[in-house]
Amino acid sequence: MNTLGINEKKTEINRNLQSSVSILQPYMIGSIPIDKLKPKKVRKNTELTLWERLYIPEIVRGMVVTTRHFIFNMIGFVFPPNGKKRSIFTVYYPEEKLTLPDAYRGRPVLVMREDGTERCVACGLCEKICPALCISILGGERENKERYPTYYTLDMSLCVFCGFCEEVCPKEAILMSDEYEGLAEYDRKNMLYPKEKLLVSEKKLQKRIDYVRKIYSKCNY
Amino acid sequence: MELSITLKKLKERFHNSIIDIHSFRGDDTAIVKKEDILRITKFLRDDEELLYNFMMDLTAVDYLGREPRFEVVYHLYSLKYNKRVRIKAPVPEQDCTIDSIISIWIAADWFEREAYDLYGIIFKGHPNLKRILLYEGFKGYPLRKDYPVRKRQPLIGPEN
Amino acid sequence: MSYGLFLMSRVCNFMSDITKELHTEHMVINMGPSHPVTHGTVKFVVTLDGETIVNFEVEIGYLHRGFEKMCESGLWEQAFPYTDRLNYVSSMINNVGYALAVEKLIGIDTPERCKYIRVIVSELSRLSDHFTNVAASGLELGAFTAFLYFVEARDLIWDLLESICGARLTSNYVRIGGLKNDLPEGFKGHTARVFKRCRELWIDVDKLLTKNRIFLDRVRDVGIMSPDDAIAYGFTGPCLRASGVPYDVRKAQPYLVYDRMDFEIPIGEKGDNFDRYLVRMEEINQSMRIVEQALDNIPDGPINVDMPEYRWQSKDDIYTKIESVIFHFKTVVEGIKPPEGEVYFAVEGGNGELGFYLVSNGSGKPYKCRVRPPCFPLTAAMPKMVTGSLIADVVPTFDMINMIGGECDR
Amino acid sequence: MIADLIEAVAKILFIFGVNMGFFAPVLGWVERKQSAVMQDRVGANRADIFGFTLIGLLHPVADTIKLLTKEDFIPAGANKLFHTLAPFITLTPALIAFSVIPFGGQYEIYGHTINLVIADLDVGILFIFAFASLSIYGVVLGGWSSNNNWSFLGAMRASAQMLSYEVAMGLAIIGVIMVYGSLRLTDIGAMQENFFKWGIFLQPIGFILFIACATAENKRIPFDIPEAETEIVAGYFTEYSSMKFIMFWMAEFLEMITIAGIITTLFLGAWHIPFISSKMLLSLFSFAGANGATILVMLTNIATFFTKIIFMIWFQMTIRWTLPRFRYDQMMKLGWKILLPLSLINIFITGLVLLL
Repeated sequence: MNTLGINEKKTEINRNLQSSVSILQPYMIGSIPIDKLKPKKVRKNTELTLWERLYIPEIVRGMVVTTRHFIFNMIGFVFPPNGKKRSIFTVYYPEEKLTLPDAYRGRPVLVMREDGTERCVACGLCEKICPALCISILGGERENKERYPTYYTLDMSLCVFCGFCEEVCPKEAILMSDEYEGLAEYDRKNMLYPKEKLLVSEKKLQKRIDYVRKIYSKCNY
Repeated sequence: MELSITLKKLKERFHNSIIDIHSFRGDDTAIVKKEDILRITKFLRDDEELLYNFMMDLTAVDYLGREPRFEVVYHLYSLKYNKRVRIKAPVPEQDCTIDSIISIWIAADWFEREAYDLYGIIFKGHPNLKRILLYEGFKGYPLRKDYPVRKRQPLIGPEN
Repeated sequence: MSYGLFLMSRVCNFMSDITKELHTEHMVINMGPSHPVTHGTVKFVVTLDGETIVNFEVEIGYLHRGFEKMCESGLWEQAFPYTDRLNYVSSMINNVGYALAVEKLIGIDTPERCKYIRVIVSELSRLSDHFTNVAASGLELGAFTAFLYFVEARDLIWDLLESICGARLTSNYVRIGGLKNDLPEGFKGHTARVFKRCRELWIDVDKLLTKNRIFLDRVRDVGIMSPDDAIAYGFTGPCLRASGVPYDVRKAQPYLVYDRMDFEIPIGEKGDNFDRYLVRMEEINQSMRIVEQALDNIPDGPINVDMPEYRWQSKDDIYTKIESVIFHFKTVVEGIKPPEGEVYFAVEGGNGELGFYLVSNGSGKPYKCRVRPPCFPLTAAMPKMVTGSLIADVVPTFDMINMIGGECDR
Repeated sequence: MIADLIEAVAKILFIFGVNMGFFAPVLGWVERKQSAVMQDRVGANRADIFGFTLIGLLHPVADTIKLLTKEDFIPAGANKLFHTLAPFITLTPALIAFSVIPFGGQYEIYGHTINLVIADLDVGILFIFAFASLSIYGVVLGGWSSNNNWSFLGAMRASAQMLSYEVAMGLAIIGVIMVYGSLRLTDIGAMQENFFKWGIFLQPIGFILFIACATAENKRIPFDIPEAETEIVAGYFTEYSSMKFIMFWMAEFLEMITIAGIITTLFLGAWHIPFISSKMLLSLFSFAGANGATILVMLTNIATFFTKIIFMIWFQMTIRWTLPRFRYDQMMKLGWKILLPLSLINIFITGLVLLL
């Protein structure tokens, strides 16, 4: 009790590192020296200073901040800065859209070759790795002995957009597209996406295919 | 293998209560008898060379098919010596109780309630041992290995 | 003189009679689970005497999803999306913590570049966590503008995270033995731009709140925890540091490359809400410093371990080599198989020590995947902090604890 | 006689129209837009008619339609009569108080004297205070009759807050009354023709005190304790919906206008333009003939008055969006221990200066 009181006084007098060591002594981590631990006192005062006691100056200072924002934003609305529509960063969503980063993970889609068939060979890896258990596949065989999914359903009401299916797929057959619209439905039955709804042509997905090749390429291992 | 100071001291002091010690991947672990858990934790907290003042975590593990079936796991941390230790106390299924350590670390309050809630282990001496994450009226203990993943609970609520 | 005393005593008697005869009763109110202050779903059963809190009970569990049971029923890798949803404001830290715990269980080390990137994403997540917390506490005290300034900053940070991993909240970025992908091109410049704006906003919020008497009155000397109490209650993170205990997992048991970074641990003095606010504000600065240092020093090289049995192989190999494909199928279907054993690994999360306690029985699924939620003991100490104060004090105290439903209830 | 009647009806319609038809809805828009721009946002801009959004101006209309079509909900166990009565009691005083605030001076047009105030009472200020204190009943009744703990807490807070701030508010104005020596608002307005005789220069402390107390009376941040949504949900109007909710909401805006009006009249030179006296204006507009010039001056004065009101509203909004809110006990401390003594000191100093 007594020692604590002394320590408090000390810290009031000088707030260098040394004094903070003394007050912290019982709570120091033993094996770490103080110059490595680098504690930093953030509390300047335990009592209100006179400046803080007066309400008005700080209120005025706060109002200056908000008024500055107000004026700059008003100017930004009327005279937009170069290359932007307005100085604030809000995007008027349905009319304008964000430029999505390359990494963006939208709804999973199946890649369709140019002849209209899917790349998928129904190996079932995506079905296995999916943490939400939203993919179900039934494999079949074409006349040319090529395996393909006769039945590929993705339950969008379960999908968590984790991207594992894309990561494990050995054929680049399932990809996370950049589509994020129109996924909400009033009926859960509509959210069971059959194969036809999932297929997207190769050309549209070329960018994503390149990106996936890049990020999972050998140089990263 | 060189024993750390915590395990050495524990072994010296409580050689009758210690069932096993090991330090897998550098985590000091002591498996102790559940009857002595209060004495051991008190010693760990108060001993000058140990001072495990933090109770970081308390949980239980269900080893279904092994005897004793449950293990209550305590993770302690010593601020002064910057060390961690894990204390495990096996609890058999027939006598699914262990002493509450709430008198030693108040932090154990909710953790013990949680372990009771999810594993059904009764902490003797806990002042307010009731379900915490689940609701009153939940049937069974969901983290036990014999609780099916897809099990459904009966609907509860006020009856009209 | 004596008559005056007599009068005084009569008046006093009369007053005490009044207070005796006044019919007062305690009022029990339910704050939550859908009350504006309980942003993470939680319920307080508050007994009030007028406006003073007589009894305070916390009920959690409204967001309980069975995290552990889900993890136990999936593969080791499949736990990553679940960890995203623990502390959903700083999901990357959970990813990193889980990956590090599994790596400790397996006993592997990741490449340098991977470690640096993990530090960067952890600190960015911490930034988003602290921004949200400080902002929300301002909002709930009525300072709506400060809230939106920091939400803007947080949104910019989320833009950064999105450009790394492709999602703002559900990151799912870190993998066992590596990362999903490398940093995007031009990331350093993007970060510098974002941090410039964040610092401007930080200064604005600082001006709006830190010295404002109204704000000070609300947070000073409210929800005090002495260091000993804080330790006994199992506080970690900013709340513990606000009490004056310089415990930070990043310094105490440095993981990744935190021992090479130069940063300070802000500590408070009294352990009240104002200290917690100040500590968080300072940690925002320190985190930005760490990110900048890490971006300056980041080495080139691979980001994944070249161990097919733990980290899925590169697509180049899978497309070209039949053995790789077969092995890939094996690891994906059976999952990686860490050796039998158990580990506890702690990282510094947004709210404190985020520990993962993993038990493996040598199979592809975790036998137990326990997470030590940092805000669980913090929430448990709520009754201690607010009993006896006014009902309005629940607001800043609960905000500064930063209870995140997803993490507390799992 | 008929001319007087027409004049009175015209004035009432004008004030009613401006307040209820223009300010109250537009303030909703201003509140949203101004806060948005201050906070780096866009604000409400989605309501449209045939694709025209008019920068969000249609939102008040949309709000009104939405709220009008909502269910008028009375909770179980509520006192129906008082529950219904409360919003009316709140709204009416807010509407009436403006009737004694002059929005222009006296003008001589075609031999008829026009006094631009609905009711030129010689106890104008007292009238305003009397009606302001009536609105407490609405709040308390609304909170009590809702049969809800939160509403009840809100009503308790509201009554305590409004009663204690009324004292300080009344005393804050005494200084102004002493300086101008009149309770009649038109007189006070007329006396502020000289820029340096504005109330804000003669009574700076009174000005600050009055703004603080008036904000508290209006229950806006930083004094929105009776409706602090993070503590007691929505305070006394938790259980109100539909049109009754609008009435509370409108009462708040109307009170804001009234406060702005009082501040303008007492402290900001009422309808006068700084450094330009009415004589200068008259000579400026002399090209329109004697009567035309007077009409132009009158219009200029009305415009000036409402410009000042708009500025004061902007000022109140800026305060509202900048500050956090007080705690209950701190607010009471502020009211009784700081504002009240300060206003007394202000009166004392004013008296001393006047005496010397």
